[in-house]
Amino acid sequence: MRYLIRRLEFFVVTLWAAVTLNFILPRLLPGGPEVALRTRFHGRINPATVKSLEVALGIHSDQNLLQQYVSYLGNMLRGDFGVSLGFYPQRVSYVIMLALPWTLGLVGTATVIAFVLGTLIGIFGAWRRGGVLDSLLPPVFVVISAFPYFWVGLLTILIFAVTLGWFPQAFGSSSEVTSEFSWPYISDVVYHSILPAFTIVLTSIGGWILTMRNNMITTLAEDYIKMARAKGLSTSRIMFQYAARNAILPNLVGFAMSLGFVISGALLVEIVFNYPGLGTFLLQAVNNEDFSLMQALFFLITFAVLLAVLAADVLTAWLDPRTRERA
Amino acid sequence: MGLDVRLIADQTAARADEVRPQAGALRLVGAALRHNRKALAGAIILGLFVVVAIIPGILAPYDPHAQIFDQTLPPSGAHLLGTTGNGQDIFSQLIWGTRESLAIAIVAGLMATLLSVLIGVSSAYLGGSGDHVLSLLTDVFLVLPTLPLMIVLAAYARGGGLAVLIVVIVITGWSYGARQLRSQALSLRHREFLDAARSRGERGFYIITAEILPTMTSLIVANFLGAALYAVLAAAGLQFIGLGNPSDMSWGTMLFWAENNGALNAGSPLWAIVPGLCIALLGAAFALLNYAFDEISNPALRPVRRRR
Amino acid sequence: GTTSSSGGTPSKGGTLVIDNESGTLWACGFNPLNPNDASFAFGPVYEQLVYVNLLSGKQTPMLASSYKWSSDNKTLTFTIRSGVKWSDGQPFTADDVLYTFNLIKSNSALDLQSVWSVLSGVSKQGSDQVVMTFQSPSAPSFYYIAGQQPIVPQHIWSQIKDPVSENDAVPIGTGPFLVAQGGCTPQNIAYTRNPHYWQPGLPYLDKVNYPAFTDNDPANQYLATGQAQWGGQFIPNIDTYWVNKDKANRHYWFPPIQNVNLFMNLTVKPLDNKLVRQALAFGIDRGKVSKIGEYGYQPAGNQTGVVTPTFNDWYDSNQAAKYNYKFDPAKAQSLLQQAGLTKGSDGIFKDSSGKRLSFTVISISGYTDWTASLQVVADNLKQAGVEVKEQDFSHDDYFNKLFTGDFQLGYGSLSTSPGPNPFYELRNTLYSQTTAPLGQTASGDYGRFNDATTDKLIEQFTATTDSAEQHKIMKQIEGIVLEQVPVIPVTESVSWYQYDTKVFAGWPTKDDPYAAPAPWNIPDWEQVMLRVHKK
Amino acid sequence: MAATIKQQPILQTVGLTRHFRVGSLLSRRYLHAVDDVNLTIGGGQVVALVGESGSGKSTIARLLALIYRPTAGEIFFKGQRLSERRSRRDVLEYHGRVPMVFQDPYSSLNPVYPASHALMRALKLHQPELSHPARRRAAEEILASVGLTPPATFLTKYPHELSGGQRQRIGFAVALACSPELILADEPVSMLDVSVRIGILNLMAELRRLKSVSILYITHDIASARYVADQLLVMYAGHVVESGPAEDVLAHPKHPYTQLLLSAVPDPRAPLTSMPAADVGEPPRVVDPGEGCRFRWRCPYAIDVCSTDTPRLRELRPSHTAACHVATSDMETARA
Amino acid sequence: MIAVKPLLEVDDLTVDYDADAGAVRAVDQVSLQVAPGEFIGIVGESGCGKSTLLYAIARLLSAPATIAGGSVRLKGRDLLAMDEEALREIRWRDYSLVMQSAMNALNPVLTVGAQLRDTIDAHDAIPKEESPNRSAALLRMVGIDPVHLKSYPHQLSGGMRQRAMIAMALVFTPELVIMDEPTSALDVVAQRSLMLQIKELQRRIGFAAIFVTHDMSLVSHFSDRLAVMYAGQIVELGKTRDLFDDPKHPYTRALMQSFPSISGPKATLQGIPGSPPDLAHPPAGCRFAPRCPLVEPRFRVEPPAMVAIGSTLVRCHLYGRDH
Ligand SMILES: Nc1ncnc2c1ncn2[C@@H]1O[C@H](COP(=O)(O)OP(=O)(O)OP(=O)(O)O)[C@@H](O)[C@H]1O
Ligand SMILES: Nc1ncnc2c1ncn2[C@@H]1O[C@H](COP(=O)(O)OP(=O)(O)OP(=O)(O)O)[C@@H](O)[C@H]1O
Ligand SMILES: [Mg+2]
Ligand SMILES: [Mg+2]
Repeated sequence: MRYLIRRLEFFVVTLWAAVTLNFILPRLLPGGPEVALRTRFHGRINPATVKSLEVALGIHSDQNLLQQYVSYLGNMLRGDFGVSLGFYPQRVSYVIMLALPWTLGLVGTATVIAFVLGTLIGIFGAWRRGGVLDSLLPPVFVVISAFPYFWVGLLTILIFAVTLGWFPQAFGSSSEVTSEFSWPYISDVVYHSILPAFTIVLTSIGGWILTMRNNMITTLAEDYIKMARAKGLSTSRIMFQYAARNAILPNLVGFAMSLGFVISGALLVEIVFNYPGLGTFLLQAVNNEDFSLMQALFFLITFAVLLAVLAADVLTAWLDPRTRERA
Repeated sequence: MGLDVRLIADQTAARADEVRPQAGALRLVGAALRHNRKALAGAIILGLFVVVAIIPGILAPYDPHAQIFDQTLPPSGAHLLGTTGNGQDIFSQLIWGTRESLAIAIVAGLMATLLSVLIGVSSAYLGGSGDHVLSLLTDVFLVLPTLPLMIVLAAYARGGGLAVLIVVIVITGWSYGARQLRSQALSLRHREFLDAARSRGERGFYIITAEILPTMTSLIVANFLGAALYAVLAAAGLQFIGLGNPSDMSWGTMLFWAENNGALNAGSPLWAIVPGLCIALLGAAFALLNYAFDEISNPALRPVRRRR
Repeated sequence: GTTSSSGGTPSKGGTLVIDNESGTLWACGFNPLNPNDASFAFGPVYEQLVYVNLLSGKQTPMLASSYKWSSDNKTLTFTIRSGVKWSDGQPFTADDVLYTFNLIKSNSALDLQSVWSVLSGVSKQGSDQVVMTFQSPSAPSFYYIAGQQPIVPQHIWSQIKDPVSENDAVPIGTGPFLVAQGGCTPQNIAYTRNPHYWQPGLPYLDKVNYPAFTDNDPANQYLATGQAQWGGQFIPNIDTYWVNKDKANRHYWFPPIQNVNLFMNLTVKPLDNKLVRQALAFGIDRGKVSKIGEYGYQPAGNQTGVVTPTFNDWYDSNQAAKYNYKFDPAKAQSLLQQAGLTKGSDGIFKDSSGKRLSFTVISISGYTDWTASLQVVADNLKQAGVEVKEQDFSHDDYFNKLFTGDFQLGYGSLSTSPGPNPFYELRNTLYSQTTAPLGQTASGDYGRFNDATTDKLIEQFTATTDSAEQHKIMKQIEGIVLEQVPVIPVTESVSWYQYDTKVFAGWPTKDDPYAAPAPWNIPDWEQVMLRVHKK
Repeated sequence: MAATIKQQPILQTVGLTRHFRVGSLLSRRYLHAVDDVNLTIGGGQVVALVGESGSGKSTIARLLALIYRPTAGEIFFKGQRLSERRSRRDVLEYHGRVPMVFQDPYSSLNPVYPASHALMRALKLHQPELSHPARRRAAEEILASVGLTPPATFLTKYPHELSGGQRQRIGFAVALACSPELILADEPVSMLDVSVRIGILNLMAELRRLKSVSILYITHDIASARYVADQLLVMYAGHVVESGPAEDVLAHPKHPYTQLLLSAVPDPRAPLTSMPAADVGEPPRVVDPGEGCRFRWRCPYAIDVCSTDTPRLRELRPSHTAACHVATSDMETARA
Repeated sequence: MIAVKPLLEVDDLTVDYDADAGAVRAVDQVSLQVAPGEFIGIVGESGCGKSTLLYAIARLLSAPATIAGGSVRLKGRDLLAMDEEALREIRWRDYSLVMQSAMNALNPVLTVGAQLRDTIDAHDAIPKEESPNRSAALLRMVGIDPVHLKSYPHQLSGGMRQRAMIAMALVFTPELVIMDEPTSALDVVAQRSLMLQIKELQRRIGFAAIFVTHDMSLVSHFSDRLAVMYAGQIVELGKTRDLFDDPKHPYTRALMQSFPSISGPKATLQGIPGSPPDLAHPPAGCRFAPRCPLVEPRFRVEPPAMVAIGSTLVRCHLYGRDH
């Protein structure tokens, strides 16, 4: 319990620091909403209009930085992210909700697949040292993970979508299928996600294979594994209950972090596959100098990462009794 | 130790705890090359690129920027890889692009490692509230979404060229290493040779630089390799989405141009494939070296010869 | 007319797919008075009073069945069409028009075309007439008032509390299409047939899909794989990429609509010197810029400032021939010498104080064709003894620099949209009333060109509705541009347009330019959506 | 006996206390590693500090070596308060006079340097006037004096090329680098094999005899304490529970913990005895322990007052004190 | 010498570690017999191959260690010839193992109870419903409250952990328990108490024990016989009392002289000069020759053979035929 309280402490402090950075960062950008408004109206906008639009956008250029900061913190706490400049008059929360499910669905699934698959390969590889899983796959995937994944994406599109025509090369679903909870729709979404998910899995699995394998090897050298063998336990029991369960502990937080980064890491994949996700919005927000959307996305991503880390902590505490009491 | 937060459990726990007799980064690398085929492969690739980066003028037949040829020519004797949609020689671009791509990887890798060492090790050594603050800083940077942060920073300094790109990569890339180094330094803190140094009256600065750092060589080298790999990919990604300086000549900007001119579909696929391949190769070189390095600093990870 | 190119009665039905990279996902707002949303609502959903063809200026009555200028050109009277219904079945009346104009008057943020900067009042006359009174004669404003102002239904909009931040997710308009509840997702807008549409038998199409593309390449691939039929895309190497995959049916037509200029800040020395500007004009190989930077798809511009061939009948070829601005580095160098500059040992000219003739040209990052173009320009000008370095900014920052005069050279087009004749662009390029002191926001004339004769000519043009008179004035303006070189048109941006005739016919073509053809030509795209039909 | 303390003790502590904070920001708890320790080390004296694992022995050594700062209490070096020695010169001098030898010969030498690195550094710090060759000569002399011969070969060897005993000798060599007056030896032999242990113990005896340094010998091996020490201090859970001349304490242990400890020492020459009842290896509570005797949970003689009052050291025999409410001067040991 | 048929027979067991620099012979031709119910101690300095010997006997060595020769028979069956499946059968039922540090030998993420149950389930020897009772009984037997079945290893003190390990080793009342320094992580008080407990259990259950330690005095009262190992070899093997009273091998003799005592007169002790040889390059002749006070030149080239003197076996030239 004390362990979790300590983690909670960390959660709050880090969130605060990140949120504050979020506040500062966009304000470092040149220009600002006023400039953006002016260009949007081709310079033919009078100051009164600018003022009225700023009010509508929740921009308070008359407040000093501290006042802005305080009201910003309040808004973040309430989950009120204001109105998007780039999608004006839409609210930021509305804009985000448009894209969030897609990002979560695609990259979340792909990350989970990569983690599970990579971890399993790592476990079996380390168990049979010198076998194919151990001597071939890790180096191969480690090399592949060094490939820029937008490039891998481009190639997969060229090969599997454009040339072979097996998969669609863009979008999260086809425009002919109405979005509802039905088999045609779901299968359509899955069909559209195969290539981008494949790209993510292909380029990220190497890391999981390697770390899991190395942890496993370290764990397999432990005395309690020797002991388990001496006790005559079955192979699977030793491999999972004794070795893998201990070896996976250090990876959980890493996994949580990457799960949290889903939203941001998806950016390049989303762009290449024209996927309707948050990453695309983020790039747009930056290009549009859409403060509020940018801040909200930053906040969301940071929050998600922290939440995932917290979840991983809980999981770690559950799996590893030592952490529960560690002072 | 109060708020001793461990955000990332040390994935290289084994390495972090071990302090083996090790003599200098150079000798380690030398050993790596002699005994490890993966390291050798990585080193050869890297070496090739280094040579190309040093003498591009001799290898490249044309000015990489000059838009003087017919557009979208297929590969031929005159243009080994054909020409771009803008009438430039792809091969010459590739050769000249090596220099900047490699420079980013190495400079950013070094700087990020330096920052990691500085912050990670001082954090561990200082302990107490100094550790608190530095750890928190590290964790915040770990949690902050890297790619978006990079995009914002790069957009901020739009078109600022190489230096900006490197700074952005360093700012976003140091934290992971710092955390690893901190945890290794922390485990070192309980090593008695540090207490021994303290009890004979050494100053803190000496202890950090002359007693702690040399024992961490292998982790620092590994960190550099990781940071360089990160720099390669990050720079390529940023340049690809147009946040580099498009008039620079590097593989990432080549990809940017290729993408914007639909190279893969518009008749000059090599324009996109080859620079991507080079990035992949450079990345792979660092990844292989890192992989091999892991095996060298932790013998348990070495491949085993199966007897039966 | 609604004649189909294949003859016979066009068949009904079919789903047309638009392919246009907008760089954004759809936010699904359709407020036609909002600058972000207007391009999805104005045209197929909300209509204007009169359609003015952007390419030819040809007019087609829409919600106004006719109009009439007063003799002093200060009053404009529209007769509102009867029998038009809103898509919810309510009748459309002159009150809706009156309401719309009053709405944008009281909410200046909605007055996207700044019509109230020329209007003084709007009133209803009889049951079906609306009278606009002008502050001063302003014939070209007709394009904005009649051709660019969408009309919204009073019975809906009067209920809306804040029309400025209105989202209008399910828009009610008079246009041929509507967007049903759920018809819009972040990745696609589905326009479906409006059963109440006032033009009998139209539209032919059941549905138009407008998918969202955030990047050019996926959009091009989508088009290339035949999933979309109507493109508004820059496609590199279009013959290889697209046409050759179905030569019989795939066509493109890129009518130029606006200049891509080298803007010069005339407050920067020595750009204030006419000779230097002329030298620059001679120092650019427009043909090569077009070929390398734009694959030849955007044709070279000309120094009259008139976009050709689109506005050929305004173009004064005699004057142009007299000046003969073609790539001539020697001529450029001699002009620079005349201007009192001397060539330095590095091949770059210097002024008397030794300052090199070196300029920074600003551009928009991500606009790679411009960057490629500027690489050619820089190379050209180097031969003329002028150094040019490119610096990229985000779209907004770039325009802010242009507006406030914070630049030396700028590459690009006006931020305002072009009009149906060259006057619209030239006015905004040259008219000193549109400019502002350095540091303040100018809506036009970024280079701070200030010439009384030009201003006078522009005002004369504004005051007349007589075409012959207008042509005469335009020739004089062209002469000034050729002589003074306040701006250097380098290439001409075009209406990117690809069409696939495999399934659909009725496309605008070079021979039947019934509308500016790109799907992003607002509101021209409505005309295309009305006429295209299944073969 | 050697218990004759010269005019002034080399080192003396008064109420030396060290707590460690454990737990998070929200729950502050303190681990009492060392509580209120008064000890005195005279010139040329070997004082042994024994006690079970975690009783605070190393913490005391580290406090004395200035690696930790005391939470409370004061250390006097030759009558002078250490807290007043602030300047770098003074501190350095103290380090030179009171060096420390560590428990683990495998981790107390930096693996990346030759084993002599620490020795050379110590010479450089404490005898900066020496030139490089002079320093080498001095180093060789010192190495020879701790039994590492030929000394020249040991200057270039790396720690992993040395055996545990040799490394521990290097440890003492470092301690000798600047005419020490008191060597703090924290379990210098506990990680060594029996066969080499005695060599190090003999080396300590030698050093005391030839260089007349005092030694604080920390150990949990009472037999070796008896072998080298004049004075014996027994610690339990941060408290000194018994102290006195070594032979006297061993012959007449007063504190129940000392008695337990003595009875547990395996001795092949003595007959096998069964254990007293309180043999549970229950670790003492040292986190926020509160008042009371810390041995009371394991003590067969515990009475009510033990859980309310912390016993103070009382002299029960001549210069032999014990901190126990129950022990009396005539109560005899359980060993008999 | 041993009247009854031995439970365990180890013959010429030799173990190598493959290392970069060449093979390290950590156990060299060790022969040992253990009678049923016998408590045999193995003592020796760190690195002399004690653990390697034990794990070789238990067939628990993994790469880079390889068994280069010899045989291990448990109740007449050759353990070295068995495959993993057959081994799994007899493991823990016929012989079990107690390791040096219970902290490392117990799975940190499973409760003590779960680990006991694991063991029981793996052999299906006891009906499922009985296993909790059995576990509780076991813990009680080693003096731990059965509530600790629900405890995780880190929640127990060092002594309790070691006891739990011993309880686990006795699940199936095996005939042989192999113990690798089970007490050396504990302090003297706990060490003593655990030793007494082990001895008591052995008396009650009657298993034979091989007990490895580096502390001679620790086993002095507990073992029936004692083997002294030096540099991978057994140099002396005999009755514990005999060894203490009359050590034959110079190494044993020197060892006896190197620990001080808390009783008796204070005498200056000598210790053994030098350090054990590097097993990658052992001396050609007698391995103790470089440190031996009684060495003769011949000893440095000829390896000594085992010689029986009474019930004691000694590997020393001094007792050879020609001496
Ligand atoms: N730096 C530290 N932070 C927190 N607790 C500490 C620290 N150093 C020591 N302790 C605690 O203080 C207590 C005393 O430790 P110390 O090392 O002095 O014991 P010791 O008697 O030397 O034990 P051993 O015989 O095992 O060496 C222990 O409970 C230990 O956990
Ligand atoms: N994995 C290994 N690779 C190479 N040599 C090894 C390995 N493990 C052990 N050795 C060597 O084998 C020898 C015997 O080791 P072993 O662990 O059996 O000794 P031990 O007597 O149990 O020592 P300790 O008392 O320290 O436990 C040692 O010299 C050691 O260096
Ligand atoms: Mg200690
Ligand atoms: Mg061992």
